[in-house]
Parts: sequence; structure tokens; C-alpha cells
Amino acid sequence: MKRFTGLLLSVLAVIVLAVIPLISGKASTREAMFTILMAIALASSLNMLLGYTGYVSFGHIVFFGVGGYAGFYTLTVLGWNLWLSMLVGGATAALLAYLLGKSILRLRGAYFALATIGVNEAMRALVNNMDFLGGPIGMTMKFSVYNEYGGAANALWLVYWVLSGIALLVVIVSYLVKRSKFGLGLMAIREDEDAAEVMGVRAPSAKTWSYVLSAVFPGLIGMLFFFKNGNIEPGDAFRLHLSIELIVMVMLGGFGTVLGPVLGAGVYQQLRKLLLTSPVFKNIQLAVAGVLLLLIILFIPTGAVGWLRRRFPRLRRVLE
Amino acid sequence: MILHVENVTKQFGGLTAVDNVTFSLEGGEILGLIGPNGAGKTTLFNCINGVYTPTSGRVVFRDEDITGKRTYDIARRGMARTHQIVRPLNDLTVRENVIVGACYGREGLSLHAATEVAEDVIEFVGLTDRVEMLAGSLNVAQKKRLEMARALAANPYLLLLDEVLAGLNTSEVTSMLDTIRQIRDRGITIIMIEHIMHAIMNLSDRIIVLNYGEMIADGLPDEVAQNPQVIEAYLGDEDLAAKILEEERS
Amino acid sequence: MNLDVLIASAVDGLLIGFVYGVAAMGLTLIFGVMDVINLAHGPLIAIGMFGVYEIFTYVGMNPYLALIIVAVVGLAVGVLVYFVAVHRVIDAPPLSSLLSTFSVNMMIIGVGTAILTTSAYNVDFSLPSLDTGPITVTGTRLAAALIAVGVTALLYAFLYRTRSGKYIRAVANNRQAAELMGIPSTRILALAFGIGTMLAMTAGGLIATILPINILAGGTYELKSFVIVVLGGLGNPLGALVGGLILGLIEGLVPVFMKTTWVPVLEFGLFILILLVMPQGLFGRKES
Amino acid sequence: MPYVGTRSTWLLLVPHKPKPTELDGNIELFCIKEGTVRRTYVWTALLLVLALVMAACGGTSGTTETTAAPNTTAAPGTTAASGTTAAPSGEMKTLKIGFTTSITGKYNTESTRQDNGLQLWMDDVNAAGGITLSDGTVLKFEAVSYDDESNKDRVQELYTKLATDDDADFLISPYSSGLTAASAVIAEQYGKVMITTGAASDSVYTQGYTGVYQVYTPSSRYLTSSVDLLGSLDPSAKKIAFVYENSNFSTGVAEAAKAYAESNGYEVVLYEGYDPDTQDFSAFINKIEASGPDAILGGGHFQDGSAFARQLYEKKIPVKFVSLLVAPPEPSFSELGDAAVGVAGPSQWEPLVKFTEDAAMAAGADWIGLTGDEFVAEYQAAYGEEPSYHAAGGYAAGLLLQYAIQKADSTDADAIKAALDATNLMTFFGDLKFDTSPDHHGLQIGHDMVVVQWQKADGGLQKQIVWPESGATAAPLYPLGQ
Amino acid sequence: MALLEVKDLTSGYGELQILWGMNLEVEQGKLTALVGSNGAGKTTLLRAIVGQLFPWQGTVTFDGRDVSKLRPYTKAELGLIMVPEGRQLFTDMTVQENLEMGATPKHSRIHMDRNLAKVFDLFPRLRERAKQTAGTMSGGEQQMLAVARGIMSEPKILIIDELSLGLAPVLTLDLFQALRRLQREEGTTILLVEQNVRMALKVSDYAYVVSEGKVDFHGPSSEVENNPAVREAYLGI
Repeated sequence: MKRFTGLLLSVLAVIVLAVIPLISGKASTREAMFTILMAIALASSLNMLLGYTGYVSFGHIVFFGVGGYAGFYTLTVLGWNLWLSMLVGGATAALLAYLLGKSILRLRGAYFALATIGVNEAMRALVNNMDFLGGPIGMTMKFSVYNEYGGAANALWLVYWVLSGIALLVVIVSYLVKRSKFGLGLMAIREDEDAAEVMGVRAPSAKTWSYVLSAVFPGLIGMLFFFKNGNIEPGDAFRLHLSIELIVMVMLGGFGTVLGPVLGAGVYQQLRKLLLTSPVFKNIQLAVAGVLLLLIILFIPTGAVGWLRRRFPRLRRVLE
Repeated sequence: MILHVENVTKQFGGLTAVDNVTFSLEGGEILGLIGPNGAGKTTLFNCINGVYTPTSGRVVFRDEDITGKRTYDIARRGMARTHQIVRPLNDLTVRENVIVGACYGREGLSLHAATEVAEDVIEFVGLTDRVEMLAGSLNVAQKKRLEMARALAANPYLLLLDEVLAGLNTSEVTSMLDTIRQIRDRGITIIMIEHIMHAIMNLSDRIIVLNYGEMIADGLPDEVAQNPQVIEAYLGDEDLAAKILEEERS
Repeated sequence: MNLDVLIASAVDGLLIGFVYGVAAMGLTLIFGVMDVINLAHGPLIAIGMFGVYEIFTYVGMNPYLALIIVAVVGLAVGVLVYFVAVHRVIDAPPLSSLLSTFSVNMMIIGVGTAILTTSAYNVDFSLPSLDTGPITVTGTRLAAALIAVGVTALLYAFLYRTRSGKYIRAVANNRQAAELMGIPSTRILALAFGIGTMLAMTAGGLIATILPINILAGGTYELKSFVIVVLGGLGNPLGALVGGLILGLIEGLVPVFMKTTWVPVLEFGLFILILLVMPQGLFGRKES
Repeated sequence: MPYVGTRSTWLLLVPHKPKPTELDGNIELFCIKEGTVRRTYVWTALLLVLALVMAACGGTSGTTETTAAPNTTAAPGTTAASGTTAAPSGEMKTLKIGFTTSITGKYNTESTRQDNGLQLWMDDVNAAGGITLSDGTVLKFEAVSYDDESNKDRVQELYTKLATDDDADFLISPYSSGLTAASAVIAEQYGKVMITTGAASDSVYTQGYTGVYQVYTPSSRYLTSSVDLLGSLDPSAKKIAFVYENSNFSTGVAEAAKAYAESNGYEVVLYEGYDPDTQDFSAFINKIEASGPDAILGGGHFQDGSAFARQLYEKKIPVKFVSLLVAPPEPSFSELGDAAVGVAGPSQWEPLVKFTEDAAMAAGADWIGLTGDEFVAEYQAAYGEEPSYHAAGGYAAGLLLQYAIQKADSTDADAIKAALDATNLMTFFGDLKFDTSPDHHGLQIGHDMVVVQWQKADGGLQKQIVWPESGATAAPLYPLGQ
Repeated sequence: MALLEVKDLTSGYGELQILWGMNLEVEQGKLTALVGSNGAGKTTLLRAIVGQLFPWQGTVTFDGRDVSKLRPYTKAELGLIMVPEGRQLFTDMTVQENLEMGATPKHSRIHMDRNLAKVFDLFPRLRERAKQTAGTMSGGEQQMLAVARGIMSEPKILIIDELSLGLAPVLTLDLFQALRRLQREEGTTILLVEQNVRMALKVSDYAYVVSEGKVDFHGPSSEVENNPAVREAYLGI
């Protein structure tokens, strides 16, 4: 049982967050939790590349956007249902990650980070030119589509539960990966790619698969998010800033841990909301967030969970 | 014959780091590889285990030409190595480090089986009390043992040891030498680069000497030690020193 | 499509390309010296823009004179940013410096939006245009390009002719050896960051004289700078200038043949391609 | 400087710039000594936080018209009765109006003005004693608002919060069509009436919503009046170049205008979009020159539009007529100086436009609220700048709501929807009337754009209304002479 | 009094201790050699002396002043200059510029032209290559440049780590001759770490033999050279 405590904590956190709206029964709580759970799922996905494999993807949001676009297209233009469209979104993101993995994962450190920014921007520009995807206007979905899922109110609850499920799944997958032979190989790559190869880790394919894994879920979530919003535009789908925020969440909580991104995403989103609505800071919330980020980078570069693990080695068992 | 290195040359730009080296190795041997700093020993290792592709020549391992294969492919065929400058996976524990070696080594064990192997190997190298520690927090002697453990966990046919004794104090050297002998007794073939002469002379079945990338001697330890070329490479040219003083006088 | 359009577009592209080049030089200089990708580059460019705007609008000073003040302030700002956000993470993994400079980005944009809003501003200043038959070159653009060339020349004179400049190159090349020779590396790193910032802010100031500005506008040039820097080779200032010209040419000429919205697709496509096939850039980079 | 309100912030902040003592601290940093590194870091960090907190305080005291969060601006003289249900009928009731503004991000300017206009309406109606229903209930209003950061991430979360937690009675849209589209899903779901302003795109109103009503003239009719104007000025001008921003709104405008122009016998010699953050238009201008049009139509938002106008001028493009979106109506467009002269543009509303109660009567429409002059004066007094059409739109959205409540004589959503559906209203902002067909429900069909043009007057620049002829304040400057 | 004095110095990397109480004195005007096996702590000692590594305990006294906690660039200003192992040239800069960088300490800057002439005289090959980029030169030329760059600083003491590493014998000869000249003609104090033990002992005045982070024995070079224990320690025969 002991070896599962690390997982339990994270799973419990996600479940508690997910059921809060049930208890309050309020849609606004649901929406607030949606924001948090989405952040958790995205940050945890990114963590599988950033935290385990050690590759800094600055443009990870490209998978969210590509998945959103692919799914939205099949849903609104081809008339497929939400579930199929979600799968299309996930699959498209995975395919893109696979192709990118074969190419840009050769680059290391800052070069890889730069390349991911380039990929995101290139994809945004490309979608802008794709008339069948609505070009700069994007695509919109009729309100009546929600009727197929029991009306808008029901549909939004449905979307919420699906997202909660995905968030839970991501956390579990994240744990399983970390605990697997595959994950161990990834972490070996993170620590020293050349040494890992000397030990027999097939770094190129391991990296590619970790990239694919970290891309699938953002693809699914992208579709879900834009379904909920009712429209999709290039500017919303490929927002570099969100990408960077995800890195901040992972760093805040502690990269390379299962719990870290969960914690980081939760705290970050709550903090942003607090700043956004605080009378003192709301005009300057971005700058305050910047100061906090800097303090974290300078003083606890391993994030909250990483710091705890280092400070109290006994907690290493619990804080996975 | 477990390894055959044939006319291997490695050039970096204009510099020839390894110059037309040829040798063979029988199973169960310990081969010492010595030479002054910068003689190309580590580069030769890198050519053998695939870190570098030789500029020319070929490397045959267990009757298979492995020239140009990637390091991980070679590792999985049963060749493991340690690094001159230790490369522990700092943020993983000692156990995890060794498990990586077992999982991705020759046998490609499952995580579960690898864990058991790791326990054995860790005990063998004497790190049992450090098993939960982060590799980054070990001292250099322990890190060297960890490198060794990782390599052993792969259950290799051939083990390349790059200066495992450097930086160890006398008692640590002694215990490391014991460990190496025990490894050989397990039937693993070893090539080792070493600077501590008395150690390598005692341990090796055979010694190869490199100087400026060229192989200048190949033979039994005693023969090599008497070889004037070797002495010159290590101690410097006595005539040369004399020349300086002479010129100053004139 | 006729030749006039082609020439006119090429000239326009090249002129703005010089300014891009100066902006990118700031980014590449900092990377070359300390391996830090400065994600506060865009906002720093924006500060330069508003520096010129404010001085011109409220003091009434000629914008090109204002540029000198902005450059000096830029040096100070850069040194400050270095000590606040960069010094401590200079030897940390790249992610740390990426995020710490990004935090500076957030601070500048946050405070900038609160003060200036995201409205567009114009420096209402113009110079007579140069009209040579088929091509009309606007005066401010020509002046900006000339100043950009001048700035590049000054930068090179500084890096290759002065002792401080050589110190920067020495520290970039081998920090430890530089310290052994008595070169105070911390001060030199701060200076290099200051000069990188100075270049970014100067480029911002130049942009303000030809184009409308807003606090978020620096972001566009930051992305362009990334592309340029990769084209020219990370850490190579002269490569950055040439890269800027290439980018300017692409932006000028591509629209002649296809829709302008394909320009960023080509730019970033090229960016990724260069990273993959020749990560040292078209003109090499510093040895690592 | 287009925004006087913020200028004060800037000044407020100046004393907070590092004082000599603080600078000393930094100089000390420069001569950093080993061992002191850590301490100096804590120092700088503290300094930084301090500076930011001060800036924050400066910021809030300087800029905010809307205050605490959630932004409940209680009406003067009203005790902010919490919740609407508690108030017994026949008594006083405070209705909550919920919306988000873009305090940060790219829509900051337009959104803030929209917010200003809405606040002004609320102050006016509350100061006038609110709305009295026939059963004697007195209705007053308060606003609940949040920052949407100009992006979609939280719009739905915030609107759900407004609709449920804050229990807002009515919703106003965020600025921009994209954000409005996301918020409309929520409004519709909770059966809340949402008045949209600053959201011109037609697509929002084709999704099948029943409670979303548009104040702005939809984008499909933004530039058609410019085409009409051109036709009336010069029947021989037949070549048009469309150069527009590649955004949801501008592309919609350009598509509709292109179709309209072509159906009126114009030749479209160039039709091309540019990316939203384009600053350098030289490539386009060279292309335009090569295609030799008589008129250029297009643009997008303020920043790119003003850049485009300026570069057109600098490059001396021989074109007879230019009409651009959004930018020309902005007062700060005059910063362009000579480059602004002759540039025309469609506007939702202008201070010079005169809609009167008499005109309403003549047209058989209802009238509500103040006159244009009064609005300009009030706005000037409150915010120290000339109102833009975004501000007027904000005010008009409030007026529309006020009208519907009065007409319905109820706060019931269905009654109000019915009243809105039947609206035939004129305000200082112009006509308001809605499409009630299921496919385009809520689309604005009453309101018309005017065309403004910057002209030289008294040594300065003046924005004149040149179309429609009935409301023109000056003759159009045509053709643009170089 | 000795120009450089190291007393009970302990230091290392992270938690790893390499130096276990080093004691060393370098006399003014003498050429002192430091020999010992790989991993004995020679380079670590030099790094601690120049300040690339902080001493944990013990002191480094230079010219009568405790310099234990100074940064390398401050020590360079005082005249304590090291030619590091592996040359560590400014490979992207020209030979001339490398030499100019050597003349960073203030006292040497005013004599830069004179010193340039001196090192060109000492290493004529550098004069020929003055405009060449340092990274493009051969290993021997690079080592010459590294030494010349050190000389440009007008050091009171010149510390050289692994002078002959990877060099052909002829070049080694040139370099040793140059060092001797420098010592005799300029009176420069030199501390030399050299793997070519025999050569090092031949040219030096005094020698220290270190192992396992401590000084094993020391004495005039001729004595050390003739000591059979040294042969024993270095060849294992």
C-alpha cells in the first residue's frame, strides 16, 4: 500500500476538486473548478515531457490548439459527435507530436525551447491561412448542438465531468509513467542523456513517445474547451502566453513529481484569480504575478514539492 | 574472441586523437589501457562503445560489426562502461540509478526483476546503506562505485572502466581493486584505463600503451614496464631536459 | 507583377530589416555572452518605444536626440535587470533564466499596461520622403536604417576596438579564463546585459519614429528577433544584422508573390528548418 | 496622449521611481562582493515588491473608475441592497448588471471606454431616482464586473459566476466578438438577457440565441455605407482595394463589403488580409500601388489602422478615397497630423450626430434618455476626454435595458425579451431595432453607421460627418489630393 | 619570507573533500615544481590558490597579504596569474587580442606595448600569427599563447598547470626554455605543475610531491629527482 501513497495524494486532490461543485451545487463553482482542473490536466501533461524527460517545451499549447481545431472541424463541419471529435483532437495532437518528436527533439536545451515556440507560431499562422478552418475568423458552433447533450446546462456539466475524468486519468498516467521502466528511462534522459544512452536507453524513441504522451491530453482538452466555448479562433487556440503559464505552474509545484503540477496549477489559478479580483492588485496583477514568479525561481527553483522533498527526505515516499 | 578493434582512427578536425589502433581481446581477460594524459585513451573507449563513430577502421564485438551503431544498441548487446568523470543521474536514488542499468542493459529486465538485480549489485559494490540516497549526494568514491554498479547491473559481456581509481584514497583503491577482481571472476571481460601504475600492473593480464593516439606497446605488464618507449612517454625524454640546461649554459 | 513593385518592396524590406537587426543584436549579444535567452526582450523594446515617445511628446526633443537618452537609460535598465533577475540564475539550467526573464516581462507589461493602457501612440514626426522615380523612400525609415547601420558600426567598434568591448568578448568566450586574467566577470556580464538592453531599447526607439506603438508591440519584435537570431546564428551580432535584412527581405518580397498572411508561416517554417539543419545559423556562432 | 485619465497615473508614479537611496542600493550591487550575494538578493527582491505595491496603489487611485472587487459600484444615494429577492415588491430594488472588462490585455482601451459609458448611464439613472414600475417598485442599478484579461480562458467562468453567485439580473457583453461568443453561451444557458456592445460580428447572432441583443451595427454593414458614399461622389471610380485585418471582425466586414461592392458594379482589384499585429504595411502599399485602385477600404483596429493611414500618406499613394475601420473615429487618430487628412471611416456614433426626440417622433419610434450633447458634456466632465463610440455604445446598452424594463413594466426575463423583440427605439446613439427571425435573433437592424472624415479646419484637424447626407456636417473631401 | 604561502589548506567540490591540509611555500624568484599522480589534487590546489575554489579551512598568503577569500580577478590584479590546464584561450579572438586581455591588471596595462614586444621576442611564432584567431592554431602554438598571455599580466607569480600536456617534444622544449628565460631575465616567480616529471625536476629549483590531497615530501629538485621513492611512486617499478 505504501507505494501508492504518492498517487493517492494526487488522485485525492483531483477528486476533491472535481466533486466540490456537486456539494455546492453551483454552476459558478463548477466553472471555477473547470479552470483549475483544466490547468491541472494541461500542466500534468506538460510535466511528462518537461519534468520527466527534461525537455522544455515553450509552445506546448500547440497541441491544445491543434486538437481543438481538428475536433471542432469534425464536430461542426462533418457533424460527428463530441466523443468522436475529442478522439480526433487527441489523435491529431499525438500525430503532430510524433512527427515533431522525430525532428525537433534532436535539439537540446534552449534550442528545443526556441523550436517549440517556432512550431506554435508557425501553426497559428498556418491555420490563419486555412480557409476550410475558417481562417482568421475561426469556426463557430450552433447553440442547438448542445441540445444533443441534453441542452446547454447539461452539456456544460457533462463537459465538466469528462474533463474531471481526463484530469484524473492524466494524474494516474503521470504516476504510472513515473513508476514504469519507461518513465525511469525518461528520467535517466533528463539527468544525463548521453549517460542514459550509454546505459542502453533508446533516447530518441523514448523522447518521442513521452512527447506524444504529453500531447494527447492537451489535444482532448482543447476540443472539450472549445466545444464549451462554442467557437474557436487561431488567437485563442495557440496562445503562447498560456503555454508559458503552464511551465510556471509546473515549476511552482515542482517539476518531475506527480503532485507538483496538481498543486502548482491549483495554487497558480487561485492566486491569479485572487490578484485579478483584488482591489489593490487588479490593475497590476500581471506585475505582481511576475514578482512572485521571480522570487520562486530565485529562491525555490525546485518548486514547492521539490523543496519539501529536499528539505524533508522522509517525505520522498509520500510526495511522488 | 570477444572484441576486435581493427585499424581504428578518430580525427577531430586536424587532430588525430586515435591513430590506427588494432588489438583483440579474449573473453575473461583484464586489459589495461595506459598512456599519458591526452593520449587518446578515452577517445578509444568512445569509439568502441559508439559515442563516436571512428573516422576509419572497424570494431567487432562478439563476431558482429558494431562500427557506427548507436551507444544504446551497443549497450544492449552487452557492453557497459563507466566514465572518467562520473555521470550519476543526480536526482535519482542510488537504487534507481542501478535499476536503469539493469532495465536497459543486455537483458532488458522488467522493472520488477531489475529491482532485485539492483539490490544484489548494490550489495556487491558495497552501497547498501546508501540505497535510498540521491546519487548527487554521494562522495566521489561512492559515485565511482555507483557507476560500476550501474554497469554491472546490465550484466555485460564486456565492461569498459575509465579511471575508476582516480580520486580514491589508498584504502578505497584497495577495496575497488578487490571489486574489480571479483567482477572478472564472474566471467566479465574488462578493459580498464588507469593511471595508478602499481594497481594496473598488478591487475591486468595484458597492457596496451597509447601515446599521441598511437599504440606504442602491447604485452604483459612486466614487458611493458621495461619498454623504453613507455618510460619515455611517462617520465619524459631525459635528453630533452639535458638539452635545455645545455643551451642555457652556452 | 512588375519590376518596380519588386524593387520598392525589396527596398522597404531592407530598410526595416536594419532595425530588426538592431533589436535582434541585443538578444543575440546577451545569449552569446551568458547563454541566456532574454524573454523580457519584447517589453524592453517597448520601453524604448515609449521612451522616445514620452521625450518627444512632453519635452519636445527631436526623436533622434531622444534616442541617445533612451540608449543611456537602456544601459542602466539592463544592468538593473541583470542584477535583479539574471545574476543568480546565470549558471542554472536554461529553464531558470528563461522563466526569470519572463517574470521581468510580466512586470514590465503589468506596470506598463496600468500606466499607459494598451492604446496605440504615434510619434508625430516626419522627414521629407526621398522620391526616386518608381521608389518612394520615407524619410524616417531611411533615417532609421542609417541609424541602425551606425549603431551596428558603433557596437562593432566597441566590441573590437575598446578594452571593455574586448572584455565582453573574452567573458563570452571563456569566463573562467577571463577571471584569471583579472577581468571582473560579474561587472562585464552586467555590462553585456546592459548593452543588449540598450540595443533592444534603441531599436524600440527607432521603431517609434516610423510605426505606431503600444505597450504590447514589443512582443512582435521579440518573435522576429528569435527568428533572426537563429538565422544569423545564436550569439553572433553581425549575423543578427544580416538575419534582420533577410527577414526584412522576406517580409518585403513574399507579399509580392502570395498573400501576406503566409509570411509568418514561411518565417517560422524557415526558423524551424534552420534550427534543424544548421543550428549554428547561416553564419556560424560562438564556439561552445 | 489620447487618454487623459491615465496621465495622472503616470504622474503619480513618478515619485515612486527609485529614490537616490534606493539607487545607492543598486550601485552597491554593481560592486558586488562575494558572500554578500545572497543578502543583496533578498534586498533587491524586497525593493521590487515594495515598488510594485506602490505602483499598484498609484495605479488604483489613478485609473479606476470602477472600484472594489467584485466591482459593485453602488449608486449614489442607494444603500446597496444585497440580493434582489429580499426586497419586497412595491419597495426599492437594486438590479445587478454583470459584465467583464478587459483591464489588461489587448482590448484594454476599447473595453475601458465601454465600461465608462455604461457606468455613466448607471449613475444617471440612479441619480434620477431609478426606474419606477407601475406597481410602485423603484429599481436602481449596480454593476458587478471582473477583468477578463482580453482572453477567453476565464470568460465563461466569470460569466457563470455573474449569472449564479452574483445573481446578476442582466448581463452586458465583454468587448470584442470573440469574448462575446464565449459569454453568450453562458447567458443563454441561464436565460439571462445579455445586451452586447462592442461585438459587431454577425456570427454571434446566428447561433440560435434567444436572449442576446446587439447594440452595434453588425459588421456586415460596417463598410457598405462607405461604398455608397463613394458611389455618390464619383460614379467613375470603379476600382476598390480591400486591405483588412485578419481578425474575426474585420474579415467579416471585408467579406460583406466586398460582396456589396461587387454587386454594385465595382471591380475589386485587391482583396487581402494582414495579421492582427502588423505594424509595417509597406508590402501592402507597394501591392496597392501596383493594382492602381481608386479607393481603399479596410483596416481593422486602431493600431494597425493608424499605421496603415500614416504609411499610405508617407508613400504618397495616388488614391482618391480611403475608408478604414475603427481607427478614424478615434479622437487620437488626429495624432497622425497631415496623414489623417481625408481619411474616412465608419463610426457607430459621433458626438456631432444629432438624433432628437422630434426625429424619433417623426419616425414613429420611441425615445429615451439624454441628447448627444448632454452625453458628451457628462462624459467629458466624468472622464476628461471626448467620448468615443465605444463609450457611447456602453451608455446605449444601458439605455436599451432601461427602455426594455420600462416597456415590460417588469424585471422578468421573458417579459423583457418580448419588449426587446418589439423594440423600435431612438436614442442619442441612433436607431435600435432587432431581427427576430430564429436564424438571426438579436441582430441589430435599426442602427446605421455614419461615415466620418478628418478635414483641415482652423489650422487644426477636425472630424466631420460626411455620410449620410442628411446628417452630414461637412462636404466630403474628394478626391484626396497629393 | 615566501612570496606565496599555503597553510593547512582544505577544500573540495560540494561535499567532496580533495585537499586535506596542504602546505606549500614558493620563494621569490624561484621556479617551483608541483608533481604528483593524477587525482592527487594538484589542479584543485591551484584552483584554490587563484580563487576559483574557496578554501574551507587554512589560508593562502600572497606577498604578505591574506588572499584566501578574494575572487580570481582581484588576485590577478595583485599579480597572481595562472595559466590554466587546457590553455583556456579566448579562441574566438585573435592572438593579439588574447595578449591584450592578458594585460588587464592595471600595472601591466601601461607596459602593454613593451610586454608585447617581449613575448613576441620570446615566442617569435606568435608575432607571425598575431592576427590569426587563436582557436585555429595548433596545440603547441596555443600553449605558447597561453603562457605569453600570462606573461602579459606582468605576474609576480606565474602558476602554470600542465605545461607540456599533449605537446610534441620539440614544442615542450621551446616552452621550457622560455620559462627559464623568464625566470632568469625577469626574475618572475613560477609555480609549475607538470606531468613530465623528469623534465619538471630538471628545470625547477624546488619541488613538492603531492598525493591524496597532501604534500608527501618536498625539497630541492635535484634531491627529489634522485630519490628512489619518487621513481617508485610514479612508475610502480
